[in-house]
Amino acid sequence: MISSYTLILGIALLIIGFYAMLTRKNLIKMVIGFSIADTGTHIIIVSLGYLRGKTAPIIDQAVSAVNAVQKVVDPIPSALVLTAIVIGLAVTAVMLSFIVEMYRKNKSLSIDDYQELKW
Amino acid sequence: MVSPIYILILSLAVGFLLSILDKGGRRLSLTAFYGVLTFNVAVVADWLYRFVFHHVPNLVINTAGFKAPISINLELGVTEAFVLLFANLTGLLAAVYLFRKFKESQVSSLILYLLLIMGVNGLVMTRDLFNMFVFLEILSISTFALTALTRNLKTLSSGFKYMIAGGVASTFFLLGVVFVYYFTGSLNLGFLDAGQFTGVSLIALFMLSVAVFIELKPFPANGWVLDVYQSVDSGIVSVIAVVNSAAVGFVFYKIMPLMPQNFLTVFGIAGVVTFFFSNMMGLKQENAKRLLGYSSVGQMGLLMAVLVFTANAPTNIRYLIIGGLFFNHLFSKAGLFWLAGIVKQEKTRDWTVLRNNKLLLVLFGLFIFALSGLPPFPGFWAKWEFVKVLVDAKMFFVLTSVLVGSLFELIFLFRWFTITVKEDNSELEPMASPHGSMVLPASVFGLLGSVAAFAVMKYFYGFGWLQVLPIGAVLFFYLTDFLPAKVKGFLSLGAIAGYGYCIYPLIESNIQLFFGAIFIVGSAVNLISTLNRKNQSRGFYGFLLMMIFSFGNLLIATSYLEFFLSWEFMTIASFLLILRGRKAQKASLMYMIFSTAGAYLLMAGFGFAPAPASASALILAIESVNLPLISIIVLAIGFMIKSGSLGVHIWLPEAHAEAESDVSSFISAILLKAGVFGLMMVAISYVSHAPSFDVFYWIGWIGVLTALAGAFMASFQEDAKRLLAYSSMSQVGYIVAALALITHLGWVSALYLVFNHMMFKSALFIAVAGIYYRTHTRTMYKMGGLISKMPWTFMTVLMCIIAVSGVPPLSGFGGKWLTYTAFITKGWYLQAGVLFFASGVSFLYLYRLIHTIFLGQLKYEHQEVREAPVWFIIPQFIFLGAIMAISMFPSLIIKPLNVIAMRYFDSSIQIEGLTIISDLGYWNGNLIMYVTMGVFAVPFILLLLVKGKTQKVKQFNIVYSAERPESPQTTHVAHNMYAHYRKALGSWTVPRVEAFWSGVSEWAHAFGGFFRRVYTGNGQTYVLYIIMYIVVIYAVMGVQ
Amino acid sequence: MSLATQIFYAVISVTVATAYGLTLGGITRKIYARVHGRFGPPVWQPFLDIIQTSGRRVSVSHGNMFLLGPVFRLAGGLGTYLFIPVIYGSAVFSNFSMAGDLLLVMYFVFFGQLGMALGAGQGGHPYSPIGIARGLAQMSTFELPFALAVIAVAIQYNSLNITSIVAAQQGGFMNWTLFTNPLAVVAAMISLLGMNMHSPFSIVLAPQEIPIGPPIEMNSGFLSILQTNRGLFAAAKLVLFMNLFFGGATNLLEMVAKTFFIYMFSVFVGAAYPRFRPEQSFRFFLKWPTIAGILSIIYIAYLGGTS
Amino acid sequence: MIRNMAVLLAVIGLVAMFLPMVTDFQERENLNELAADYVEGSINDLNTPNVVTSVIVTYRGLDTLGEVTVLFLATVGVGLLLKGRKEDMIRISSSELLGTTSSVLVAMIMILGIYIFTHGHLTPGGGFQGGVVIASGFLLMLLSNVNVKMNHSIMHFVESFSGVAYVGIGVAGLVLAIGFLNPGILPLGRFGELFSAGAIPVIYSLIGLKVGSELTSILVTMGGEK
Repeated sequence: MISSYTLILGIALLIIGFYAMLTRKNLIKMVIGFSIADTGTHIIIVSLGYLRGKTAPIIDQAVSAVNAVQKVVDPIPSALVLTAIVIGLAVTAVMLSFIVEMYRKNKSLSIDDYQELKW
Repeated sequence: MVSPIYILILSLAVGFLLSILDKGGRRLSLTAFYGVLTFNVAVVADWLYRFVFHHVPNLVINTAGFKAPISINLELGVTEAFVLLFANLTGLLAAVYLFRKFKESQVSSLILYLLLIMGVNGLVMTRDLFNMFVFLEILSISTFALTALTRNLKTLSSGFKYMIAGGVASTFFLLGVVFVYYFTGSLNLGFLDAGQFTGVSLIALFMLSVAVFIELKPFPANGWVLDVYQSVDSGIVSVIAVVNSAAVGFVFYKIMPLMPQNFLTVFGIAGVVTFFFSNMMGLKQENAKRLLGYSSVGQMGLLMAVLVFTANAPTNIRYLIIGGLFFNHLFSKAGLFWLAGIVKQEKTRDWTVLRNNKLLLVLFGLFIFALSGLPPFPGFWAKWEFVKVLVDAKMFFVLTSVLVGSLFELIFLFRWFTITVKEDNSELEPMASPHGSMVLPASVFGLLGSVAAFAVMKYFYGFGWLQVLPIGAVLFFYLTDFLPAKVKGFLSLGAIAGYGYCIYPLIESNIQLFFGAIFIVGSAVNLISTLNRKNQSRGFYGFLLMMIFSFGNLLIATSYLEFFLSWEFMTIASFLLILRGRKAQKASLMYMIFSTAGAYLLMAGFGFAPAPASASALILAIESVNLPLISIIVLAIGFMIKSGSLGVHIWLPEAHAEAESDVSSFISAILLKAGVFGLMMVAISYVSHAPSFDVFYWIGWIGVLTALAGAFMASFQEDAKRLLAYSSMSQVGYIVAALALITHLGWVSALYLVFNHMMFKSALFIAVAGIYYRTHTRTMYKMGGLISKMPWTFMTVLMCIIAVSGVPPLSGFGGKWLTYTAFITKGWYLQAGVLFFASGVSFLYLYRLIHTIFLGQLKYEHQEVREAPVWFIIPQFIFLGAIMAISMFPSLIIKPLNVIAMRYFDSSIQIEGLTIISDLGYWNGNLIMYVTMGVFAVPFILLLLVKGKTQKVKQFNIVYSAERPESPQTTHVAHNMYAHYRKALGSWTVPRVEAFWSGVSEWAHAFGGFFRRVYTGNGQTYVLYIIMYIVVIYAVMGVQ
Repeated sequence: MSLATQIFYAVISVTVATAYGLTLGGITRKIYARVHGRFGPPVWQPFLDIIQTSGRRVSVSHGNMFLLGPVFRLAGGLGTYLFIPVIYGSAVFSNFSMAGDLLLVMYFVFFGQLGMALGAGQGGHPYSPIGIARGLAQMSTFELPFALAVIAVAIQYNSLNITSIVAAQQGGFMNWTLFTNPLAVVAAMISLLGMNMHSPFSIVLAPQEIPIGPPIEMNSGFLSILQTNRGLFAAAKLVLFMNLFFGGATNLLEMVAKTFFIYMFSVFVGAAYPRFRPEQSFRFFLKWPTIAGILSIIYIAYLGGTS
Repeated sequence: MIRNMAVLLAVIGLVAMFLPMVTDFQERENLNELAADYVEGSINDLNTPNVVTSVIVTYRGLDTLGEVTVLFLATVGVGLLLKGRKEDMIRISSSELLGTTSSVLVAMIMILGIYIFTHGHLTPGGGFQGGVVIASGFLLMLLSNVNVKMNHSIMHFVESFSGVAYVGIGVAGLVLAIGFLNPGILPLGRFGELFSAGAIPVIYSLIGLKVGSELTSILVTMGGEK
């Protein structure tokens, strides 16, 4: 049950993020939009890995090695989301450094001021 | 054999180490860098070799020691190896190209570049969806960062647009991957299949595929990539356009098996739409790199379409199509981007500086030709087979879009090419001599493209040396270009003789022999006139021989493909010959455009045609082929474009007029006959398998109207060569019309006209060439009175115009007699009436030709003009001799033609002695000749009696209202000679066809200009396009 | 028939035709004069002109083509005439019609015209090309209705052989093309007006009256050749028309009678109508006679004709 | 206006696209086959209590190597873009209190980071998490003390060394054990102990070092030179 809420949350974030990318003129805000969408994606991934009433896939006091398969949630989305987060971070970092350089060259943060190439 | 996993390992290790290595000097880091890139190429090449020649099974690499799906696995098969070899090779060469940049910039760029190539390798080999995402991101991030290798506002803003777009696409990809996992419980391609996707899970698959598709830059969601292509350093762009595209394209190929048919169809159509629109928009583009961008985007769209629509083709054909287009597009595109970096001129118009460097110019031409899908480059074969596949699958919408799109592409590419070769470049700074490292990669790719072309010809199709000979001729004369023109001319004559000797045994029938005489012997005689060329005349004889050999190869072609190959060789060679003319830029471009449109029609037409059953030459084998109606129509239009029929003739006067004088005669006298030859081929099939709709009835009308229109237009020309060109159009109209009769007498007359026209039109063009050589003008009213200066040339022109006009006793009358008799016998009365009219009109231009040049008042500036050089006179008199011979003894030619036509029809004429008898009348050319001589003799004797009393007077001694005329210019009535006729005919003389085509061109450009407005340059708008595109595609597919 | 006999017959035939043609020319001038209210020259004036011109002492030459112009002209007239069988069934007047059919005649007509045009062209006088340009342009337009009429005739008699065409019209005047295919005759007769260059289609000759025009530089002996040809060529054309449309002739008298009336037709039209400007005459030929020609073909070929 | 409509349409389209995902969504009850294999394999074959770690480091080790590479590329890319950038900004030295406290905190944060990545196979966490914690320590250092100067060479060395070592262990797996990145080159040890699970903790530690140094390097570059 909980995971369907988080799924809806994730999708909502995703769409909010895209909406921000489509409507905010400020470059940094666009990147923030991208980050929001990215975060939404991560939440979606985690939601998809959740199994009803189960726990983290780590063998400890709560989960014994013997019946671990019946006790834990899907470890794969957890692994995937880790990778996705790091990659999202990397992309964001590069985007931001582009913006820094663009600002240095053009002294503007509005996307509308960067359309000298067209047609 | 080294496992390809070491490509990843070594690249990573060296990539991580490079910044440390760099501390030991740039030389060290560069060595490691190039070492790894070379290593990659070597490993993949080794594997490809094993796959192809030793048929080793696909290599599967399980990482972490577990089998898939537990762990991620990589797979290397022949397709992967092919793509990777190409990608790695391009990567290496682009790195060589960037050598100087790499030497100077930070070590970071080396690392990024190396890992980019690593990412490509991983992306191609991996079988795991999420792993694909990771490699895709490696690829993307390194590319993003590399766009900033040259840091200016343009690259930065385009890089940012690129990243935002890429970010959206990869978000969707990621979502797709995890949803796929959620629904199927698997991430490995080996454990997924199309059956697992139903209902909601299709949405997951949709997100995955559409994300990859967005990365492949579909129209209109691709504005960002165009900006990148335009602004970023050429070396990097070549990698983005070639290596990245190849890898992402391959990802699409890998996930294709998962997609249901409706996905595939929509993607395929989206690809076609991209191809079409990109090329249309390219028409308006003037920035060279952006133009290449449009072309790249279009080609990727085509590649997608090909991937989708060839799914049912036989495997080897499918590989040829995909591989051919892939290789072709990528090697030429990389080469062109590299050249763009060397030329350093933004506007296509300024690429004229390339002329300073012959090697680069040749490479440029080679890449342009390859990109346009001309033979022998792989794109040609791919396009040929693709058209066939589309025809078989009845995908006519796709077929049309692909062909029209290709034509657009050809137009802008060749406009660029002709500008580069011809446009004035005196105002531009000459190009600095490029560093060797920048030239090397393009040269390697040029060579590689040629080798691939040869390999396809030799190993896939198994062509013999004769088919390759046209190319061989070009190469031979390229190498011996330092020789003087005369030596090369005689060499060429020898080569033609040798060629004739070689193909003679391959000739199986009279009809081939007849056209052989036209093509080979006619060419040889025409070639004599080129011996007048001075100096080296570089690059002339190679293309001339290429054209002549291609003519010959048309005769002996045994399959549609062979025929079409020779046809295209002929087009290329003739285009290049026309382009040599001083002001031939527009003319040659128009020629190329129309020829290619014709060629595409031929391609489609042959696609519709069932393969001939027998192994003999196509012209014979076609007898037993039942061509479907559509094929007949399309082929006929294609061939009629080449023979300059009304409506599609507008290339003809331009090309004839603007080509060098000694080339024009080839074009008119021989090249046009190739069109007739093709049309005849269609007609031969038609004879035995006539469809219900009488196509040739309408072709007949077109021919007749061509004859009339040509004659009209010829009458209003001031330029001697344009006049002759329109005359050729008119004459070929007669030929086409006669051919369309599909009767014995019709064909006899058509072939008779072919022969006759070849001779008199060659002689006339050579005569005009001689005049031009002496007077340096083609404008007729600027000449006059040259009879006294150039009596021999006058003689030729006189005889020829008698022969053209059909006045007895010369051979032209035979043509008229045969044609009218044939038309009336067939029952085409009104057509015959139109022909009569055309024949009447032809007197107008013929008289104008001879009068304004040779008669009337001699101009002061031509007082010192001498007779044309002997090299012009010899071929004229050879042709004249032949004309006299068949005038005197028409049965010399009528008898063999009768036999040729009897192969297809019962004979309709009897030949009794020297008289030829038809159902309607009779004709004794021999007796006519004697009577004419007789009646000529009587007044001639009278004249001699009178002549004793004649007194030779000076030029101006004329009865001029008792005054002396002031100057020859005002006395020579020549300019606008038939003004009254034009006035009388009024609207008939308006060049409507030209107006129509320029309208078409304007509309195409206007549409291109309209559609490219979608690319506003605003990164946010581009994101909107991408999301809208995804939504629309989603709706169109009706995913659920 | 031996070659010598044939040539002998041809000489007779040509002589008769020339004399006849010149007489017709004289008659024309007389009629024109009377229409204009003058007395006019005698009917034999053309003969006197030829004798007079050929007796002139000096003639100028502008070059070889100029000299050959009149030769071509006369050869054209001779040839045209000689390829037409003049009198049906007569050995003397069958000429060299075995060399070719109707198409040959139609095209040989151009031989002389072309040659003359070339000769005149070398004269270098500006009015020569003006006249020639008009002549060629007009020729191209009147050829169309004429060709249509010829095609109609060819369809009607299923032959292009003049002798067969004449043969098919024997047996009473109702068999003449004039009555079996009147539209074709209308087209052809209007063309004839153009061919003869009588008013209203005489703009071609207009420069000659000033006197300038194609033969302007041709005087003395050249003019005599041209004038001879004018007689012969007129006769040849008339005979051709007679053969095609008026049932031919079985004897000289019939020939003279028929051709006289054909000729008078154009003379009377010429006397009655004013002259057209060039573009008017071109348009005229491409309009009414052409329509008549097309209708005649439709009538013969598609509506079953007379049969 | 048109633009706003288009945005609206795009958003509605996206909602429509995701709607079936939500309405048809069902929480799964059991692990699928693949996940179950991982859980069992992690316990039985790899001796790794943290199943996510075994998936990250071993089963999907290639992804992780790629992930590290992506981060590395980001570092390099940011370096390429921003290197040598000089900003004219006013920098004020921190107070002594802030300086002293932050140094103490930084040391503790570092130790926490190291703990997290060395115990990645046993407890929640791992190389990435540990690396990020370490980087956050450096961030604190950068923020609190303007005069601190990072030694680029050491950072680069750590970055390169850990990366190469990671690849090297992978190759060792290929040569000595059964496949690239297989942790079987070291003994599996006893379940639940620090020195167990073969090379997994080693790899995770290297990742921790690499991530830490890379993130720090990004931060330093973005901070600009003084």
